[in-house]
Order: sequence, then structure tokens, then C-alpha cells
Amino acid sequence: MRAVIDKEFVSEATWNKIQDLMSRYPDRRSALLQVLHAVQDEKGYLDMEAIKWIAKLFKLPPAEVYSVASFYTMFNLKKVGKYLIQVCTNISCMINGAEDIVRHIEKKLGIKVGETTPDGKFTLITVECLGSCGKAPAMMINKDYYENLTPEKVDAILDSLK
Amino acid sequence: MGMVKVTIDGITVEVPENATILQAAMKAGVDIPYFCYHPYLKPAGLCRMCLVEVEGMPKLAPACVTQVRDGMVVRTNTERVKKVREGIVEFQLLHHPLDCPICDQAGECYLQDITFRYGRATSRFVDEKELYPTKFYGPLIVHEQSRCILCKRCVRFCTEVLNGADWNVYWRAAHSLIGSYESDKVANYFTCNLVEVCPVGAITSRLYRYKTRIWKLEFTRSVCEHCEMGCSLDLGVRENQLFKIKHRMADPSPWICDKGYYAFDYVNHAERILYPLARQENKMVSVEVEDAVSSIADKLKNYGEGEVAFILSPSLCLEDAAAVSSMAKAVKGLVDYRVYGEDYLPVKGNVSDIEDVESAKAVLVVGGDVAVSHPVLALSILKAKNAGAKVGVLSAHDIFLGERVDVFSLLPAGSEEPLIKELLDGNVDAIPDLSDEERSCLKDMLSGELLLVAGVRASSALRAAIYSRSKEKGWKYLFLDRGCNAKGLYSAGAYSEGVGEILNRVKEGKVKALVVAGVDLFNTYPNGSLVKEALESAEFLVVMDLFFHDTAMYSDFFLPITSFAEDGGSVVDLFWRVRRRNPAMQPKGLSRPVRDWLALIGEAMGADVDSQGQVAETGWDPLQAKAELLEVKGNTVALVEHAFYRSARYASWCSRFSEVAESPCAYISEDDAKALGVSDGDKVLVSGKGGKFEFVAKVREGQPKGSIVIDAGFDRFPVTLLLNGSWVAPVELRKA
Amino acid sequence: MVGPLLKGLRITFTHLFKPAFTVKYPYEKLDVHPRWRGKHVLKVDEEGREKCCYCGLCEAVCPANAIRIYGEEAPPEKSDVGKIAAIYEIDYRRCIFCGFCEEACPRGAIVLTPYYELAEPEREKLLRTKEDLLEKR
Amino acid sequence: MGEYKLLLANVDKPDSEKLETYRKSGGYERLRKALFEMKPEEIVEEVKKSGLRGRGGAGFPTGLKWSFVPKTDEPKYLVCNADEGEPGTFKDRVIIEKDPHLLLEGIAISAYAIGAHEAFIYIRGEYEYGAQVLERAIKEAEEAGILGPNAMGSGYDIKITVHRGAGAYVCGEETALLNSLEGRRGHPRIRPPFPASKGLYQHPTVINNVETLATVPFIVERGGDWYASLGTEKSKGTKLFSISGHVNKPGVYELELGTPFEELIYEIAGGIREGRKLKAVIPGGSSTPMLTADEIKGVKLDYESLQAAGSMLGSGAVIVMDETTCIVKAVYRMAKFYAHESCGQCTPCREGTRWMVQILSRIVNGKGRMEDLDVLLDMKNIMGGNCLCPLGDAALGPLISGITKFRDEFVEHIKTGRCPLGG
Amino acid sequence: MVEIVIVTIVKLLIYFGIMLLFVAYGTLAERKVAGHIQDRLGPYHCGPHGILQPLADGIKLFFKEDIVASASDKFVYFLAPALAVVPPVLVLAVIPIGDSITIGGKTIPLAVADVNIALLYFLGVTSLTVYAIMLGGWAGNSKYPLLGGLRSAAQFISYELILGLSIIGVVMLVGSFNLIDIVRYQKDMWLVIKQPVAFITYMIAAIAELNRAPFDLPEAESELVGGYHTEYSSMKFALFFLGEYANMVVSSAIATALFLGGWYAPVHWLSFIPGPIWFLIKTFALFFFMLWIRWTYPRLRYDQLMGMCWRFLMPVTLLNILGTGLFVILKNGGL
Repeated sequence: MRAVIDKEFVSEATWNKIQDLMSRYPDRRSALLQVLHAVQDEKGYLDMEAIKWIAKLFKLPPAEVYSVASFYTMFNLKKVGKYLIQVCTNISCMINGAEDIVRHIEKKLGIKVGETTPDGKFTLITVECLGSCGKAPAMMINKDYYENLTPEKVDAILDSLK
Repeated sequence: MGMVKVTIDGITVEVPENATILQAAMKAGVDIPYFCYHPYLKPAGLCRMCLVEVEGMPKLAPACVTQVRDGMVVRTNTERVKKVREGIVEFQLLHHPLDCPICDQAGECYLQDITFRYGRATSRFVDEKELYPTKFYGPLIVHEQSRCILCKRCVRFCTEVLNGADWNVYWRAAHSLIGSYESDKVANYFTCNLVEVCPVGAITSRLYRYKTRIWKLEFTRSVCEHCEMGCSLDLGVRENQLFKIKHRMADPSPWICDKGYYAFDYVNHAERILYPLARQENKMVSVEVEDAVSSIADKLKNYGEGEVAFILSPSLCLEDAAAVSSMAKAVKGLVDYRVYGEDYLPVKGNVSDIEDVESAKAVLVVGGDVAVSHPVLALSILKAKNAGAKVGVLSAHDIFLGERVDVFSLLPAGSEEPLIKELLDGNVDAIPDLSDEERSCLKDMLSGELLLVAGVRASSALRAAIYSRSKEKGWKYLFLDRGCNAKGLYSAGAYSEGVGEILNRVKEGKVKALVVAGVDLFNTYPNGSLVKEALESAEFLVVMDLFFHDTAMYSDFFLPITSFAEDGGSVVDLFWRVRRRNPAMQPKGLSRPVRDWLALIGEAMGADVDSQGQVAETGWDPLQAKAELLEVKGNTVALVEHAFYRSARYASWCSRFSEVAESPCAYISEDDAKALGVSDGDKVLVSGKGGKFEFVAKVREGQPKGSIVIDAGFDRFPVTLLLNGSWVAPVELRKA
Repeated sequence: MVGPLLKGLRITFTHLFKPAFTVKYPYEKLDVHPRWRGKHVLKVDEEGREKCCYCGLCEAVCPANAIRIYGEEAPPEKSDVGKIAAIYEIDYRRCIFCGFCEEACPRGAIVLTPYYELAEPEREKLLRTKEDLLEKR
Repeated sequence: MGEYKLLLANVDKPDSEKLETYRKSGGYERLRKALFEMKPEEIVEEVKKSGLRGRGGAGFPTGLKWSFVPKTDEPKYLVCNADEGEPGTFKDRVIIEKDPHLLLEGIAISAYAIGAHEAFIYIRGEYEYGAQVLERAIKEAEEAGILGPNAMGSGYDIKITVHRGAGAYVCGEETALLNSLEGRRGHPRIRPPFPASKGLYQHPTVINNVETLATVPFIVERGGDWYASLGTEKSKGTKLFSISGHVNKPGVYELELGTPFEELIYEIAGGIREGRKLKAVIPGGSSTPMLTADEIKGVKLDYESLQAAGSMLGSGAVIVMDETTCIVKAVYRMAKFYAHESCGQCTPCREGTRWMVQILSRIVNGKGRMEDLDVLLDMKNIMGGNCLCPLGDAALGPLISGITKFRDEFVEHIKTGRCPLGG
Repeated sequence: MVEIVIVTIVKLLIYFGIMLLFVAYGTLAERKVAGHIQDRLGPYHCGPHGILQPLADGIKLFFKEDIVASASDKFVYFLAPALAVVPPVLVLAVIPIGDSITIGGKTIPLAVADVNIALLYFLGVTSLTVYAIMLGGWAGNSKYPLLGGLRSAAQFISYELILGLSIIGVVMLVGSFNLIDIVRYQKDMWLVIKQPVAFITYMIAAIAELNRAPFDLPEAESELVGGYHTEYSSMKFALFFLGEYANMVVSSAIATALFLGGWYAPVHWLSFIPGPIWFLIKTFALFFFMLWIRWTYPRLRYDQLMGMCWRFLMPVTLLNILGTGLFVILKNGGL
């Protein structure tokens, strides 16, 4: 049976990118993670609609796609703020004061870890090692690294984003 | 395959060289505990419960995945192994709720048994347990997430056997959760296998939930009555009530379907008629057995040749069929079992075993929805696919197999048969809606070794075509029939010119007395209006059944018969094997098997009724099929097909099971939906010859334009009125 | 020979004036031992929910086969675990008051009270149902 | 002995990631040499001779690994493991971001050596910038005809694809990485079969760390014997060390194997911050057992010496903790990491890591009991070596070493109910 | 003449009333005494301290189902219980519970009949009791009652002799068969002092006659279930019981008259208490003595019973007669 995929679900650029990704691998399924990344880049997070759409694309049960997506921490299955602040709290950052940074951000934004500001702008989460131990403490906002943090530096960064 | 010698705890056994240590230990009779291993699933090595010491290996080896080597020496009772087992059991129990008193699995729980045998007496755990809420997936299964030990047997069943289903493991680490993506229902017909494979009480049956305890049940081996597969069942009875069905023998398949597992509680239903009834002044009143028998005998004695007819269910056992046949002979009457339609006579296929299906190189399913009529066969076909076979499904209706195979097309309801016939003639292009890939695949299939599975809707004419084409090309073929003993009834000779002919004669007054056993004609015969007229004009009607259904409304006498659980009988399965049932309980009330009633009536009439069934191996020659291929003209053609959860015997009286099929649906094409302005879930009206019915629209991708599939089998919803002797009829479709 | 006869008479005579051990039973009752095993009671918790969740252990352990239970799902106001006994019968015609049921019960739901006046004028009344056994609050 | 600039020779140059820059310093000449002058077997032989060992942590001899690949016609794959998730490790990031072509050249040579036409770089999801750099570099190289079909006109096809992970430490384990690469959950697979015989798509697959592959061009260029002359008798060559924590100059340094540990900490990395005293060192990423200040005295940085000292070289991620660090909290933090990253498949790892966190969190919060220490130590018997993949063992590393070496600190926490360091 | 009839009827009623009351409370006393000796309370439920128990028993026995053994000899079966009650009631006529009183100038003896051969009458009538028992044992057509009846007959014949021989000593001393005379003879000294041996043998014989423990072999529960009355229930059974207790009362009353000085007070300063009361007190004391014996001694074996009668009591009573004779002769100044 010929399957019909709703191309309109994503932008044309993303659609082309997905087509490119899916043609790259010997087995089409390998592109699943890359496609999830691509759709998340466009939509900000992966909702049930997106999962179903991707499942249809790969001819997989949606449960399978959801299962894969939920395994990896980088896929947001719930809505997140415009800026996703990911503070590393792993050992190297911790001994260099990452916990103070987290507390500082919590106070500044008035939210707890795992929450989103009411205006939907910032979401604060803590993550495991970002691979920036040499410039600890570090954090990532969306895709950008911010390293050697101090509370003052964090203030400056957050203010610049507002 | 070479054999190797392995020594386990001092016992030397010889096993095939690809066996695992666990299999060798089973052969040696050494007990190795396990959770995640399942004999019919691929080993996963997850639970680490089966770790054993292998000489020469520094680490402990998981017995379920480690292959044996010649001369391997395994020890399962060393201190190190014991310590690890103790540790693993303790770990499993850390966040297990320990609610065995409530848990339905208690008594047959791996975790319980293994803890008892290998666990430590007390836990060192003092922290808080992490518990998750209980989830109810529809009326059939319930998932107690906290009890899950993440052995993934259920997930592996879904991925390996069902080739992917709405059931998987989510998140990760200790917070991994198993469940359904839709999170409120599991939409496949094999959910009972999740219950069966779960080693703990995480997934349990709602039907059996909390009713009684497993050790109170006495189990009797029997054979399923819902289709021809004849799955072996264990019936669990307590105090003459049937509480649970288990499937513990891989015959014919290690898996079972929801029909067999859940559709049994009608046996205990309060509405079951347990005493003979007779019509007195337009009311049915309870009468003594002797009175009923003598009155019926008196009546039947008065009729001449050809004035008595017997219609019986294709699910009655061989012994009953023999009794009906000999009774018919005694009163010179007619007898027929083909209550689902006119000319479906069983053909003996050249497939003798389910393994032939599983080892086929290519399988083509035509003319029916295998997952509804013979669910377990669908799993065998999938197994063949996973072993590398190409599988195609060409049918007007399919809800399970099609999504999982290489070639799939939904054919227009009215022209299903001609299209398949054309395909058999080699015209692959006749099949609509195929991708190029599928077309070439189909071509390959037709040119090579092929197993043709003719579904229940394949008429005699199509069967004849399949038969002759297969003979020509050397294909294998398998013919499916409705009812669990159609082949047995056929071989017992319980057929004449068709149920339709009998009904017509009743209508015309040629046949005066009618005996209907074990079937509600309104639910089965595809011409509701004919059934109605015939029953109204019958002079004398005797109905034998469990429930007072629509057909019984017209009866003069109603005789209660036994269900499959109370009666030991033989049935002939799909592969023409005779399967024997054992009675699991005493007959309820005054119910007795059909043959016993007939023997009593025969005695009262002075006729000798034989109740010893025999299987005659005579094969019907399909080449003599007379019927024409069906042609239906009309804008919209409807195919009436029983919804899965309504296709079981006595589904209306199976409490939880029938609840799953909420309301009758009509599968319509996207084009039709657009034209009518309806979308998924809207109401549509289908009107035809005998009436107007409202359905919930289900817009289905791939459904051909102008062709709809509607659900039958619902209570007080006689869609057979739309039909005229065939399951396909022209109808009109409107928005409600 | 006469001596012992007289001695016997003396002994019985002195006993005439010794206080009686008799307890005037229906009017006066002795305190039974706290671990006396009398009539069963099905306990309920502080919120009036039944403690019994039909694990079936009492039924299984009963050496006299005096207990018969069937279970059912229950709303939260009837049970904290969602499961109660639909039928709970103790047949006092068979019960031997061994107390195994109490010992087997994992939730302390069935308790043998010191209450021992179980005689009934009709045998059928000795089949006690859940209503008879359930603790009243 | 000081730093030895081999892998890091180019990273400080401006525009170091450009093909142009790379070619100026003799880039891709080694690939040419390999493709035109050497047979695949010769390369494998050279690598074997060089004594190069896997730099990802396990230290398995690379040449030997390559030789396991069956010489059949079925497709073979090379996977570069750039899923650098081990806390404390950030050495591969430097190569990826600053000298991508070195890595690509290494991959190309290695793929040729094992007979693979397709290679994948599995890069961790957080290194988005690194992935972009690599993709740009691949494009540059393909446009220049260096990679792609008929690489450098040799008739040998080499296709390299960058595959981004999505945040799962366990995908650094090679079979989990393969599953992730196939678009599945990153669950480690049961071994055997080993990836060398049945890996990606059930075909022979070689998985190597970024650093390992980046070393290959130098071996091809200067010969295995030359590489073997570096380092010590058994641990040959150079190694990147990423040092972090309480040192004055944290960062990535390339050292010859066998350099004294103290030289790295006190001289190269500039010593402990604010002149405090050293308390403990994690020598090879968070999964290796930690060493006390006394234990590292005289220890050399090579596989054997560290093993003798009771730890491992691992991925060369040195985390330095000074006297102000609370070991209990550090162990707790690492246990939390492993509990978060466990894939959840096998019982000992899944339940053990969770229990560890529960117990340690109680101890950190002052509600510990003395029995807890016995329970934690007993985990070694249940988890040690009994898990599906090495993650369970990794989780035990800091825990067991922390409790045995700093037991007093744990006891103090339990007895007084608070941290003696006031944390 | 009319007066005599009226007085006799009144006396009969009074006597009969006293007797019934005595019997009724005798049963209660038996159970109470048994209870207290065994440190129990005895009947306690009906009325305070169970004093209404005899009434309750009566009501119960009246309403109990009357079972008639189907194989029984019906006439005899019905006759036997009636026979059991008759003798003691007849004996009642000659028992003097007090000296004569004078009312309206007429002297009325406090006995229903002042018979000069009262003792002979007593001996004669009481020996009829055995017929009731024998017939009862026979009529049931059942093995236990038959055995009980036979035992009873043998026992009766033996001990009847002892009873008679015991009394002879008294008669010899007093020289009269009239009970009133005998009592009057004891005004100063009770005959128990002069005839201790006779008193003892009389009591033993009386108890044996009454089939009471330790001589209750005819109804030995442990061997013969219930002896002669096994097949009886309801009122018939009650009549046997009534007879037994009435016999006890009568025997006690005769013994009182013969040996314990009848209505005389034991010491003179107690003479202000009327004679009949003394008589009843003494009778009750003996009655109590019988109960006391019953709850003290175990049952004898049958050979012991017979041996004691013939080999011990017989010679002793004969010797007693001889001794008394000698005494009388000597007292009267020799031959």
C-alpha cells in the first residue's frame, strides 16, 4: 500500500534535510535520531503529533519512536522555554561551584530546576557532564556553551538574552 | 547439527551445539532461576538471575545467552553464584511493592518462587520505595507498573512476535517504564500474551482480576472453540464456575489470541438458560425434561420425509454432529451447518502442520481477515515473515496483518473476488494501490514457491480457482472456515443443500419443523430478512442453545445445551487433526449436550440416535463448485464483517470482552469521507435492503473509494438485514 | 475397716462447707485468656475500610477447610488497596479454632477474638458470612 | 618530560579547522601514502607494531582489534566513537573542533586498513558545534576529492557520516553506540557476538576512539617503530590528558606515557589552586577508582603503573580534588550520574545504582547508618562483573575506592550527621 | 364416724403433701449435696439458689415426649411405674410423726392409722417395691433393664431378710409391733443406744433395699446404662424416681421411729419444739445421711454385695437377736 506522508508538517528546509538524512545510511532507521533532532530543532520540542508523524515516516509503531526518543535526554517531550538553560552539575563542575550557579539562576529567574518561567522564556535544567570540565563550571543555553561561570557572568548572560 | 557434552553440577548431558547453558541445564534437570528468559522469545540476558560459574571464565556467565562448548563445566551451586542470586533477588525486590496478597499472580509468580528459593530472609533496604500508578488498558488488561521487573518479555513479544505494537519501554535507567504509547488502550488482539508472558504480576487480566486465587482453581486441558486453530487451553474451574483460561502448551502455537483467553465467561453468565422451556400461550415457561422430550418426539413423529430440517452451528463437536446426522436420517430430514453463508465447503489443504506455514518461503493471504478469523495463524504468518518469507495480504478488510507485511492492498469490497482471480491468472497490475516495490515483490511471489491462504470470505468459486491454479503451479494452499469444527461437521456429513435453501423451504412451507442447535441465525446468516420470514412461518421450531437469543424468540421449545467447558467432545482443526476436549466442570442446571437431547428424543420416538462421531477423510472436489463469482452493482458497496471482539462465540455474553468493541464502526475511504464531509469518529448512516443503521466512521488510509467495511455482531444491531445471502451488499452511505 | 469408711465420710462432709468453684455462667463470666481463640472478626482500619484484601492465605492454610472466599475490586473508600473479599464465609460447623488463619494473615485482617458463645439453635446459622464477621465501628 | 606536541601540534594555529591549514602541515599526505603505497594488511601490521592501545578507556590494543575483522566480502564498517561523555573528559573535543581533518585522515586510513567503505562518527549530541565542524570538514574534503567515491583517485571509496547522539552516556559503550547508530535505544548488546564479527547491521564493525584514530596518520607517516619508541616499555606513545578540578591551569595536555603523575599536576597544570593541599585524584575519568595524595607519589602515567596503584588510566581525564572537597558528596554526585545514565536493562546496574544514590543521599543528608557502608561495599559482590555492560562496574569505581580510602569521612558524616568540611 | 373420715382425709392430705414436698426437695437436696460435696453449687438457675428446680423438673418431665418401646409388654410396661409409687405411699399410713393431740376433746393420733401391727405392715408393703422394678425390667424387652430387674430381685430378697431381722431386736425390747408404742418406749432413751447394731444393719439394709449407692447395682449406669428404667421416659420415668425418693423418705421415717426416738426431743430442755418437727428433722437427717453415703462411697461389686449380706450381716443380726433375747430374759429376771 502506498503510504501518504503529510509533507506540510515541517518546513521545506527541514523536509529536505530529513530526506537527505534518510538517504545517508545503509538502513533507513539509522536516521531516526537525526530526524528527531531535525524536527525538534524546528518545533522546539517533540509532541505526540510529531512522534506520530515521524513514526509514519519510518513505518514504525509510534510507541517505538517514543521509546527511542524518551531514552535520550536531549529530546524534549514536553514544551520547554525559548531558552533551555542546561547547567552541568557533574563532578568537575560541582567542585568548582556549579551548585552555587544553579542556586543563583533559580533565585534570579524565580523558578526551580525543571521549571519554566511563567513567560515561557527560560527553562532551567541540570545536566550531566557537558565535556567542558576544563572550563568548569559550564552551562549550555540551547546550543551555545558558556564556560568558567561566576554568578556575575551568569547575570550578564541572562540579561543579554532578555 | 553436532552434539556436544556439557557437565552441569556434575551431571553430563549431550545437547546440540547451539544450545545455551540454560537449555542444557533444563535437560540435566538442574534448576537455574530466570526471569527474562522465555522459551519462545529470543534470549536477552537482562535479569542476570541465571548467572552461573563456568570453568575457565573469570566472570559469571548468563546461562540464558551463553552457548555451550564441548567439555564445558558449569557450576550453579557455588557460594559465589548463591551470593549473586541472593543479591539480584534483593535488588529486584528493592522497589517491588511486595503486595502479593493483592496480586493475582501470587501462586504462579516467578519472583515469589525464586525469592522463596534463592532470596535472603530479610532486606537491607530502608529507603522509600518508588511506586508508580496502576494503569488500566481497556477492559482486558491492567498494568501494575510498580510490580514490573523490567524483564521486557512483553516488549520482546510485541517486537519479535507481533513485529511491533503499541507496547514498549520508555525512559531509562531505574525509571524505565513499560506501557502503551496511547496510554489508555492496547489495540491488538494478542494482549493476553502480555499477561501470559509476564513472570510477575505486572500485567494481569482484568477479567480474572481479584476474583479468586490461582491455587483454588483446578485446571483441565481443553481445546479453544473460537476458531479452527484449536489452541490447547487449560480451563481453571472452582466450584463449577469457570474463572480463568491459561495457555501453557505450544500446540499449535506458543501464543494465543484474546478470543481464546477472554471470551469464556459466558459459561457462568446469569442469563444462561439452564432448564428446558416450552411455549405456552405465547410465553416461554419452564417444563420438565420428560415432558419436553416427549412433546418434541410426538411432534417430530408426525412429519414426513423432508419436512424436518436441522441447522447446526459449525462449532458443535463431532459427536453432536453424528447425532444430528443420524437423527436426520431417522426422520428423513435435511441437515446443514453452513450458517455463515451458502457455499463454503471445506477443502483439504496440502498444509499439514503449522510449521509448514512458518517455514513457507512466500505467503499470500486472500479473501479474509486472518487476524479476526484465525488470529494465531496471523502470528505464524508473521513468524514466517521474520524468517525471511515474503508475505502479502490482499483483502477487502484487514486490521492487523496488512500493516506488518511486504505487500498489502485493501481491495474494493464488491470486486475482491474477481480481482484476486485475475491476480491468480498472473495479472499483478489488476491489484490497485500498490507501490512499485510491492508489485515486483508480488510478481516474485507468484512466480516462486507460494503458500496461498484463502480466508473465510473466499467463496467456493474462488476456492476452486485457487485450488486449480495451485495444482498447476505447485503452490501450497490452506482454506480457512468459520466455526471451530466446520471441517469436522463436513466430514461427518452434516450438510445438504445449504442453510439458505432450508430457510427458503421453511418459508415456502415445504419444511415444517426446524431444529436449530447452537447458533443464532440472525447473527450469522447473511440475510436477516430471510431468517425472519422463515422462522415466522415455521410450524414447529426447536432451539438448542445456551442463551435465549433472537432465534430462540420464535421457538416452540428451547433446550439448554452445555458449553465447551462442560462437555467433552472432539473437533477437527484447520489441519484436519481431531482434537479432544475434556469436560472441566459439571453441566449447569439441566443442560446437556446436543447428542444427549437427541438421544432422549430419539428414544421417545423409537429411533436409534448414534452419538459416536467419526471423521471421514473424503475431500470435496472444489472444481465442481457451481456458484458464480459475485458481482455487486451500486455506488457504495459494503462488506459486513464481525468486529474482532464480536466474532467470538456468545460474545454478547462475555462481559469484559464484548465491552472492548465499543460501538459498531464503518471503515470508509478518505475520498468518501471528504465527499460526505465526515471525519474520524463522526456518525454515518448506512441504509440498504433491510434497514438503516448508524455507525461510527473510521477513515482508513488505503480504503478504496466507494467501498466500506461495517462491523457486525453487536447486540440489537441486526446488520444482516442489509444483506442478501452474501456478506457484500450495495448500500447507501450518508452523514448522520 | 470402719475407720477408712468414717474417714471418707468426714472428707466428703468437710467439703460440704468449702466454697464452690462453680461460676454461675450466664450471670457471671470468667475472663478468658487473652490469647483465647474464639469467634473470628474481620478488622477494618481507622477509616472504616476493610483490611482483608483476599490474599487467600487463611483459606489455604485452614486445616478444616472452614473458610471460603471470593474477591472483587473495590472503590478506595472500601479498601486502601482496591481489593476486598466479595464473599467471606467461615463455617463454624467445621472450624477447629486453631488460629492458623490469624497467623497466616499478612494484613492482620482476621483476628480470633476471645468471644466464645457461638452456639446457635440452627446448624445453618453456623455458616457465618462477611456481614456477621466484619468488625462494626 | 614535559608536553609532547603530536596530536595537538595544529590546534593553536589560526583557522586550524580549515583544509588549507591542515594541508600546509602535510595533511592527507599520509592518506595518500596509505592508499597508494601500502596494503591494508601492512597498515594493520604497522599499527600492531606501534603498540597503540585504545584511548577511550579500556586500552585494548588497536592493531589486534583490527585484525579480528574477518576477511570476507560482506560490508564492513568503521565507527569513530566521539561520544565523549565520561565526566572529566574533554580531550576529543579539542581534536574535533580544532583539527577535524586529522581525525578524518585517521578514519580514512583506518577504514582502508580494515576494508570498510563506510565510516560513521558517533559524536555526542551536546557537541553540536563539533558536529558542524566535522560536517564542514567532510564537505571540504569530499569537494577536494580526498574523501568520497574514488578517494584521491585511488579507486577506493570512503564515505564518512557524522551521527549525532542525543544525550546518553551509555552510548559510549560500543554495542550501545551501535544500537544508537541503528536508531534504537542505546541499550548495550549481549556479547558475544562481538562487534568485530557482528556489529553495525550485523556486519563486522570496528569502533575506535577519536584519539586512537587521530594517532593512526602519524604511525603511517613515521612508522610503528617510531611510535613505539615513545612512552614506556609497555605503554607506548603519547596520550592526551584532560585535567580539571582544583588546579591552576586545567586543560588538555599531550604527554608521553610514563610521565610522573606529580609533574602533570604540579608543573604542567600549575599546581593546586590557592596553594591548598591535594586530597584525592581521579586519574582516568569518573569511573576509575580515586587515588589519595599519598598514593600518587611516584606513580607514572601509564597503563601498568596506574593499575599497580589500584586504579586505571582510563580516558586520561584527571580530576583533582583539594582538601576542601567533601569526598562523600563527590561520591554521591558520581553515583547520581551513573544512576541517571544506566540504560535500565540489567537488574544489578539498574537497581544497584538507584540504591546507591538512595543510601548516599541519606548519608549526605545526615541520616546515614553504619550498616549502610557494609551494604555499599557489598554491592561490589553483586554488581561487580555481573552486569551486561561495564557501566555497572564503572559506578562501583568511585564508590568502593571512596569508602575504602576515605572511610573516616563517611563515618564522620554518619556519626555527626553533617559534613566535617561544612559543605 | 363422719368425723373420723374427715380427720383421716385431712391427715391423709397433710401426710401426702409433706411427703410430696419431701420427695421433691429430696431430689433438689440430692443434687445440692452432691454439688457441695464436689465443691460445686448444684442447681442454681431456677429461683434463688435453684429452689424452684423441682418445679422445673416436674414441668420438664410432664412435657417430655413419652416414648414407648415398641417391643415392650405394654400392660406391664404401664403397670410397673405405678407399682413403684404405691408401696411407699401405703407405708405412709402407719408412720407416727407425733404423739396424739387433743382437739375439741378428741384425741387424734398423729398417724393416719394407728395399727398395732404397723411394723409387719411396713415390712409387707415395702417388699412389693421389687415387683415394680422387676416388672419394669421385664416389660422393656431389653437386655439392660432385664439384668437390672434380676439383680434387683436377688438383692431385694437378700436384704429384706436383714431388714426384718434388724427390726426383731426392737420388737423384742418393746414388745409391740405398734410404731406409736415403740416411739413411746423411747421417751427416755432412744433405741439406737440399746440396739446400735440393729440400727446399723437396718440402715445398710434400707439403703440396699432402695438400690442406692453404694448398692445401686440394678441401675448401675456404667454397666447397665440405667438398669430397669432404661426404656422409660417422661412421666413414667418420673414415677420411678418418685417411688425411689418416697421410699427413701419412708425408710428414714421408720428408722426415726424405731431407733431415734420418733418425735421426742433429744434432750428435755428442747421439748418446747413440737414433736412432729423433731420427727421431720430426724427423718431429714437420715435422709441426708443416705445422700452423704451415696456421694462418698463407690459402688460395690455384686459378689461383695451378696457376700456382705449373707456372710456378715446375717450372722451379725442373728447374734444381735440372740443378745437381745438374752438381755430381755436377764432383765425380766430370767426364764
